[in-house]
Parts: sequence; C-alpha cells; structure tokens
Amino acid sequence: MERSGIHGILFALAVVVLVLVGVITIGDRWWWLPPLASVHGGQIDNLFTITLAITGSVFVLVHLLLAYFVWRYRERSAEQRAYFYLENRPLEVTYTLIPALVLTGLITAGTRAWFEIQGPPPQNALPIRVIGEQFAWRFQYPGADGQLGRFHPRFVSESNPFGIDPDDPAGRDDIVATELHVPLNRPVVAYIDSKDVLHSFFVPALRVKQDAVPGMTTRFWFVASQVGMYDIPCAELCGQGHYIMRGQMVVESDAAFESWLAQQPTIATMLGLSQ
Amino acid sequence: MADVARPQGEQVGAVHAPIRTYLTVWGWLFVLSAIAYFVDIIHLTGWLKVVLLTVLALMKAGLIMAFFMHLRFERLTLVYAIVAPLILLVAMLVGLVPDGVAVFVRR
Amino acid sequence: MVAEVTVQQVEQKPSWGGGISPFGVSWQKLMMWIFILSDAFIFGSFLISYATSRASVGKWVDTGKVFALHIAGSEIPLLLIAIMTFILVSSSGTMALAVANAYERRKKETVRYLFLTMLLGLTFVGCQAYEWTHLIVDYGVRPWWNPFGPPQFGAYFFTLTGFHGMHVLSGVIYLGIIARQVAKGVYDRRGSYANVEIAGLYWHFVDLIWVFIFTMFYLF
Amino acid sequence: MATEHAVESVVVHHEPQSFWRRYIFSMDHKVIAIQYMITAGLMGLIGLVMSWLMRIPLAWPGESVPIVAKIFPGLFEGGVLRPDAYLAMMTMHGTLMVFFFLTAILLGGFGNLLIPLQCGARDMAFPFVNMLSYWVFLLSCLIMLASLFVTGGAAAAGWTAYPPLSALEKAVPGSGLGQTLWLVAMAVFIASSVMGGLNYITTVLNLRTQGMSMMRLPLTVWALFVAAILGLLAFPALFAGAVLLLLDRHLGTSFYLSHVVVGGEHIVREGGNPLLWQHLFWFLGHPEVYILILPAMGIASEIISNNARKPIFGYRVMVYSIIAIGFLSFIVWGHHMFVSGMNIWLSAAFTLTTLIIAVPSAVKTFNWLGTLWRGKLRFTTAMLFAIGFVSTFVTGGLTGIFLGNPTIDIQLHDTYFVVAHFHIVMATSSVFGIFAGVYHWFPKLFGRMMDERLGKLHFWLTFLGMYAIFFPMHYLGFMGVPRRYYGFGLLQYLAPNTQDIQLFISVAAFITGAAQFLFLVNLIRSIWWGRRAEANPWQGNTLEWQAPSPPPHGNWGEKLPVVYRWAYDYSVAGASQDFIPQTVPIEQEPTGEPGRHVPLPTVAATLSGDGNGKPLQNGG
Repeated sequence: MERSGIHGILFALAVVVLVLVGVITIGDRWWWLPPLASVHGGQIDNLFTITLAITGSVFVLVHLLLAYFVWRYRERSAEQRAYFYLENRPLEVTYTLIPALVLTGLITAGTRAWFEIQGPPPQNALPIRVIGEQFAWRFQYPGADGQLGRFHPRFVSESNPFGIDPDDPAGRDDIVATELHVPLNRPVVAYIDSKDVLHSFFVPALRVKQDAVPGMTTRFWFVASQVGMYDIPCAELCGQGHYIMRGQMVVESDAAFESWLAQQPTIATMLGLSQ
Repeated sequence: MADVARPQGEQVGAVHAPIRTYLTVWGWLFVLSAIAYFVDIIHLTGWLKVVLLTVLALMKAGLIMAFFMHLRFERLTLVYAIVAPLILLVAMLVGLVPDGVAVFVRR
Repeated sequence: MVAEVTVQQVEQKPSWGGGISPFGVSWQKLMMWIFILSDAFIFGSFLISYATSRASVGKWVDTGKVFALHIAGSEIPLLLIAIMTFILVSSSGTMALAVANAYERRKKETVRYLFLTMLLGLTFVGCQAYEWTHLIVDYGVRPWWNPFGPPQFGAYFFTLTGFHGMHVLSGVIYLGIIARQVAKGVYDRRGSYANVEIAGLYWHFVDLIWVFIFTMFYLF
Repeated sequence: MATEHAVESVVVHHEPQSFWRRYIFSMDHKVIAIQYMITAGLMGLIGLVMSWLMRIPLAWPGESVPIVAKIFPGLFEGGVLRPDAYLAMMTMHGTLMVFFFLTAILLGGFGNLLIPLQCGARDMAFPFVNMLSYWVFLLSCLIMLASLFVTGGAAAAGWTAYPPLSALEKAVPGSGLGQTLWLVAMAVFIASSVMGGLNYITTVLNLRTQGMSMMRLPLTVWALFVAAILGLLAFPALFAGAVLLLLDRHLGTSFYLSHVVVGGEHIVREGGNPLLWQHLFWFLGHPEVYILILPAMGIASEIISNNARKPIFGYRVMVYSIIAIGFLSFIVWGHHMFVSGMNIWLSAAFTLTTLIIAVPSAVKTFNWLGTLWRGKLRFTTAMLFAIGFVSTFVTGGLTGIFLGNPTIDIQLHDTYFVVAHFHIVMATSSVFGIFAGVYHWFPKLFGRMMDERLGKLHFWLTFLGMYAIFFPMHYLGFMGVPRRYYGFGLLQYLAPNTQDIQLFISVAAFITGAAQFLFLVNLIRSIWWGRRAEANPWQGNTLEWQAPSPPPHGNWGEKLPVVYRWAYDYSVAGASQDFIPQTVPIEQEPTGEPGRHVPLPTVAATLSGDGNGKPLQNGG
C-alpha cells in the first residue's frame, strides 16, 4: 500500500483554510443581511446572530478537531497500531445532553419570538390588502370607514383588475395602488391574497415573508422603522416571470403617506360607481 | 417428518383458532357494523357521534387484525412492528387536519 | 421425534440472532405484511386528505340522504352501503374459513370457500358499480361537481371508492390464481398451504380499509 | 412457535449461462445493483449537465452562448437560455438528482449490493420482484426523460411541484404534458421503490445468516434498513398526492384548486387547498432527505472504521441514533412550510421536533470524530471521501438549525441560504457517501482495483469544488437573494457584488462538474484494465470480504458463512492481525464486541496510552 499520509496533512490544511475563510468572511460581515428597517426584524436579527455564534463555534471546533485528528493520527509506519477503544458512556451522554440543552434554548427563544411576530396585530394597525398575481403586486387600502372591501378572484375583469367586490359597500371608498406605501412607525397588517398561483410577499429589508395562497387569506403585521424605498420580490416560484415579479415599497412619514393616499384612485372611480 | 420437510419456514404446528372462533368474530363484526349504522341513522351528532364511530371502527379493525389477519397468534414483536408505524398516520392526521381547519378560518 | 428435537434446538437460539426468522413468519408472509403497511399509508394519506379537505370546506353533504334507497315508497338511509358492508364482512368471514381449511389441508373446502369469497367480492364490486351509476346518472354527481354541495364530495367519493374497488377487484383475481393452484394440487405437492393464508391477509386488509371508508366517508 | 431456517431453504443458485439471463434480465442482486448504479449514474450526469445550463444565465445574464445553444437548440433563444427552459432545468435537476440519482443509487445500488452480502444471504428474499423493481425504475426514468421532449417542455414548477402552478396548464409552459409525465413517472418510481423496499426490509429481517444478530450488523446495513423503511412508509403520501394532482389537472376536481384567474382567464374551481399538497409532499419530502443521508452515513461509518483500523466509536449509540433519526424524520415535515400560511401552532410543534432531530445527528458526528481519535488513519480515496462527508455533513447540518427556527426562517426561507443548506448537507454529503462507497466496494464488484492516484485527484477537485460552489451561496442567502430566479436585474437591494459571487459559483460548478469525468474515466478504465484485486484488499471484517471478488451468483459456496462476532473487531488486543473477520470463531481470536469482551481499559491506562498491552508506535 502506498503511503497516504500526505493526504491527511493536505486534508487538515484544507479544513483549516475552510475554517479561516468562514470565520473571516462571516465574522467580518463581508456579506450581510440587508440593513434592518422594521421593529420585529430586530428579534429575527438577534436570533440569527445568536444562532450564528453558536453554530459557528461548533463549526470551528468540529473542523479543527477533524483537522487535528486527521493530521495527528495519520498512518506513519507499518508497525503502528490503532488504539482499541469501544465507547465512553459519560462522554457520549455529555455530547448528547449539551446539544440538547443548547437546542432547547434556541427552540424556546425561537418560538417565543415566533408567537410575538405571528400573534394578533395591534388594534390600531392599518389594514392593507396585498394581492399577488403573475407577475405583479397590487395593494388595496381602506377608505374613511377603515374597512377593506371584499376580494375574490371571480370579480377580476379587465375593468376590475383588483378583483374587489363591486357590491360590497365597504369597498367603494377603498383606495387601490400598484405601489406599497406605509407610514413610518405605525403598525401595518398586510392581508395577503392571490389571484392565481402561490406567491410570497417578501420584503428583505423589513424581514417580512408570507406566502400568498389562492383560496385563503394569510396575514403578516409589521412596523416599519426606517424611511426609504424597498424592493418586494416574490419568494415563491410563480411561473416564467417569477424573477421579474417585483414590487416597490415606500416607507414615509404619516403626512407624506396621507397625501400620497389622497392622490390614488378609489374603487368607485375605478369601476365608475358612485361613492 | 412431514413437518421438517415444510419449506420456507412455514410455522411448524402453527397455533390457530378453531373455526368456531372465526364464526364468533364474524358475528361480532356484523353486530358492531350494525351499531355504527344505527349511531348514524338515529342522527346522533357532534363529538359523541365522532367518538362512538371512531371507537367502533377501531374495534372492528382490531378484531379483523387480531383474528382474521391472525395477529393474535403471531409473536408479539411482529404485532408491535406492524402496529407501531401506524402511529405515524396519527401524526399525519394531527399535522394535517388542524391545518384544514385553519384554512377554513382564513377563507 | 425428529421434529421435536429440531424444535428444541431452534428455540434455544435467540430469535434475532440470525439464521432464523425473528418474527416467526416466513419471508413471504412478512413481505405481504410490509406491503400491507405501505398500502395502508396510501389509504391513510387519501383518508387524511379527505378529512383535511372536509375541515377546510366547512359544510358537507348529508350522506344518509344521498346513499339512501327507496323501498316501497319509504326512504331508508344508507341502505345500499349497509348491504355492501354486510357483503364485504361476509367475504372476510368466508376467507377466514378458507384459510382455516387450508391449515387442515382440506383441498375441496378451501377451494369452495375461496370461490365463495370471490363471488362475494364480485357482488361488492357490482354494488359499487350500481352505486356509481346511480350517483352519476340519477343525481349527476361528477368529480368536479355535485348537486349537494362542495365539489370535493364527488371528488373524494370517486377517488376513495374507486381506489378501494380496484383493490377488491385485484383481490378477486389474486384469489382466483390461488384457488387454481389449490385445485391443481400445487400446494399439496409443495406440502404447504401458506399462500392461501398470505392471500387471506390481503383480502382482510381490503375489508379493514372498508371499515374506515365506511366510517369516515359514509357515516361521519 | 419455532421456525426453520429461512436461509437454508434458499436453493443454491446455478450460474445462468446465456448473456441475457446473466447480465440483462438477471435476478442476481449484484447485477441488479450494477444496473441500478449505471442507470442512476446516467441520470446523475444528465442532472449535472442541467445544473450547468442553469448556471450559465446566472453567471452571465443575458449574454449569448452560441456554442452551447447549438447543442441544446430547444432550450435557447438567440443564444440565451429561455426563462421557462431555466425553470424546466431547475425542476428536472432537482427531481433527477433527488429521486432518480441519489435515491436510486443509494437504495437500489448500494442496498442491493450490500444488504445480502453483509447479511450473509445468497440473494434478496424475492429476486424476481427485485429484478422487476429495476425494470420499473428504468421505465420511470424513460418517462421522466421523455418529458423533456414534449411541447411546452419538461415540468417547470420546481421539484416540489406546488399547485396551482403545477396544476394549471396556463400557469407556466412546463405545466402541460411535461408535468403530467412528471407525475406519472413519480408514481411509477414509487411503485419501483416499494418493490425494492419490500425486499430490503424482508432480507434484513429474515435472511441474516446464523450468528448475525441485529446488533452485529454493519452500520451500512442498519442505515439502508432504516432508509428502506422510511421509503416504504413515506412514498405512499406522495403517491396519494400525485394521484389527486393528476385528477385536478385532468378531471377538473378541486383538491388543491380554487377559483383563480390565469392570464385573464377564469378557471372556475371551488374550495381546494394548496397547502394539502405541501403537507403530502413534505410528508414524503422530509423522510426522503434522510433516505439519502442515512445510507451515506452508514457507508461513511463503515469506511472510517475500516481505514482508521479502529472499531466505530459507540456502535450502539450509532444504531440508536439511526433509528431515532428515522423515526423523527417523519414528524418534522412542517418546517418546510413555516411561511406557507400554515397554522402557527403547528409551526411551533414542528420547530420542536426539527431541533430535536439535530441531537442524534450531532451525536453521530462526534462518534465519527471519536473513531478517528488515536486511529491509524489510512487515506484511501474512499477514506478521503468519508471524512469529506463528515465535514460537509457538519457544515450543512449546522445551517439547518437556522432554518428549523421559524423566526429566522421568515427571512431565510426560499433564499439561496436554503439552497446552500440542502446542497451541502444532503446533496454533497450523499454524493460523497456514494463516491466513498464506489471506491471502497469497486474491487468486490469487479475484482479489480480503481486507480488511487486518479481517485485522489478526483477527490480533491470535488471536495474543494463543492465547498467553492455551495459555501458562497450562504452569503447570497444572507443578502436575501431569492432562489429559483432566472435573473436579478430588477432587485435594487442587492449589492452589485452579488453578481461576482454568482459568477464565482458558476465557474466553480463548471470545474467541479468537469472533474467528475475523471471519475468516469477511472471507472471505465478500471473495470477492464484495473489491477487485479484480492478478495479482501482493505483488510475488512464484514462478510462481503470473505466472498471471492467478484462473488458468484449465490455469493457463498456450498455453505453459508457463520458469524461469530460483530463487524468492528479492528486492532483488538492480543489478536494476530489488526482485523478479525466476522467469520473467525471466538476460540481462535479474541473479540472486542461490546458486552462480551475483556473489560474496557481503565482511564489511567487510556491516558498512559497502552491500554491494550501494545504501545502505540508513533501515534501515542
């Protein structure tokens, strides 16, 4: 048998380089999450960082051990004999319990944040309907009555691209737009619907993601915390134009929001109905 | 000697029930089916109906598996090996049906 | 005497130690059991899908009315289904008798009960054909539509009963092959009627599934 | 309640003489294994080429590649891959790789090869069904490949085939006949895998040779056994789901569909629930990834122990964790659906089960490290792939902890982070397991050795290449780059250097993919011109090494082997060699089998380094 020890040394080296690349690029945040622009996103980012720290340490530890063992115990001579060793109960129990404990912590923190983020929105939240279609987003705002008119794909027609029920009185004064504007620091609850296939309402900067499912309404509420313009890509494969399905979100002050809203058409004007 | 010659591991002197037992089980299956039928046609509703029918169905399934499918006379390990995986179907039920309800709520 | 010695020797070995069947069943029978388990998961998936859909649809159909038979002017709910259940349970009973006779190597009785089972199986499929025709022609039920309510009713009706009916039908063919073998004396020559028992497992399984379709689809 | 020996009643096979019976319609498990491996390998190659095609527009968006376009005229327009062709390639890449390459080669190939040999059986329980399973598999391959050539192209709704996209012909070009064939091929594939699974499970349970107790089985057999059970119980869910989807597509039912408007046209259905498909799909889908990883784990364990010349550390715990992983894999499926609109309480429950499954996985990793510790490591190509497996399994497994947490998943779901995660933990690791297995068992299959130097070159290019491809994908995921995108031109939040990363990944993918042809060359050359192999070239303990290379039909001569010890008696103190095959009686050589050997060395002896009476030469 040819001497193969050199490959052990090379493997150890390769693994060390891998660890270094990982630690430097990720530790130094060469590439990172988009700058945060929402309140609940802080929880997500925190959990992300904590998990990264834990898994990162395990990654480094295990790989360094692997590199060390592979280098240290490579075959060096024919007479050398491996050390017969079967098992070590205390050790095995230890490294079963430690991951279990750490993971319990992560589960607890994760589900807690999850229920806060997914829980019921505050009473004063501004309801907005988000409608996904191949390959665009549409948005519906409540009028003065603060209520969203009914949506159903069966109402969709050329003159009614939003699919709002023309007979629903609550919908008459609703405002429709193809760009999403939301007021700063005010809770917004997005009711997400789809006209055709699955889509996913994804705002990377706001850490928002929720699928749009035809036949049912999903919900996600958030508070935008940074003024700015953000992309709304679609995150669920929705057809040939999936990659061009992009909406625009604008977070602005209350005043700017109100004046923008006032300029948008209502359902009544769109459908030629009386208010 | 004939027993030894049996190929492919057929049970030597396998234990099985006398024909009477099969007839009794058969009878019980009719009785249980009839009860289930009556639970439905007397218009019992709600949880009571669901629970009753489920219990009756499980009883019938148990009888069929135990006697007709012979599990009553097999080694216990085989019984466990067959019944245990069915827990996963319960897991599937627990995972899917609440979601069906959630969809109904969000229509 | 020889047989006794063998038995004792074998029993001393641990059942999982290799060279022996740990479950005490032949591999043929074990395979049938494993197949049944897998098939149970297909039926399970269908039935659980049905339960989920029904939960998400909300209102459902009054099956008692839909599957009622009119006899002498009065409507008896679910009568046809009750009859079908009776037939299938009966067939399970005759199958059990066929297996019991096979243990005793009574060739003629085994064949007779196998034929009886097949006959009952065919009657069941016949009832099902009648039921399908009745629903399709008289009520206009379709997989995509029905006059009683949610279209899922028709869809699941045809899927569940169709898939089950296919199992019954293939069971009849399976039993036919086995009966032929018995009649030709193949198992006598082989010295083992184990295949009858294995076929019985399949048949009882089809009956078992019907218990759940009967309960979940017709009664709930 | 006693039974006779199932094994003894199996008739000794006679070598069939005609070429057709021997190599084509063979019922010999080894020939069927090779058939599976070749077919699955070809499917893998096709999948590889598809990934290359996908990577072209990602690296050079909008640029024309006339040379490639000439080879695949149906997919390109003006020298540029069309978006719908991109989706079709993506879908088919996933499908082919997951089912037709990895599942088929691991269960069909290695399952067929190793289960009878390592259990000490003459063949599978039911050789005819085994043969049928292969031919049905081949049929499903042909149906799946045929879908590439139909109008509208192959299925384009992703390997997950989420309706309504996969249910409506108008929704995406591939949703025509291509999607129908996809569903039919999957149903046929499931039939084949059930037939295979019946055999694997029955063989392990009933056909083990005398003395081969369950706790003496090599870990490869344990892993394949549990994986076969997973397949048998999980595939039915997809089968049922596929039947319902076919009915939705062609019979107008509304299992998954509700009233929708596609391309201005109203499609009137009522009350369907798209989430139902996702549940059914992932009830298969998640066990499926463990069907892929468990056998790779088993192979890696076996090879690491053999080449470290040490018993696998904590054998019993390894077995228990395989079983635990197998069971838990059934109740975690919902973690694919955290943002799908699923009930939030279910999400919490699935979080719990998902993170629990990380524990046995972690235990396995530490046990591999424990096996390496103070071994005498011999770096054959197989060993390199096996330790490469440990590395990629750890790297990819850890990122699963992010995705199993629903809160973090909100941000990372359906981004490149997910793609990176499963490609490292499931795809790369499984592929490493496969390569390790092929290099290790090739001498047994063909009676010749593979070229080690070429093999090592192949390893290095693959190991570095796989990390070069998939490690940077995590960065894309951090930045929120969504997956399944044909181009990123419209997304303004992405830094311009994401394009550089994409380019880097593509180039790495081309090189790594090309390196696989080294393996192909090595394989073909070695089959005919490789150095002759002895029966036990790696000094292994398991039963297959006691058979001639290649083993004859029926594997063993007149008498079945009898097993006296477990599979890991490496470097036992007082033994004449550093390995003791399982067939050597206890009277001849000592054993280290847990529970029946000399007491474990004390802690003091462990520290002083000669707990075995024999000092370590250079290693202590």
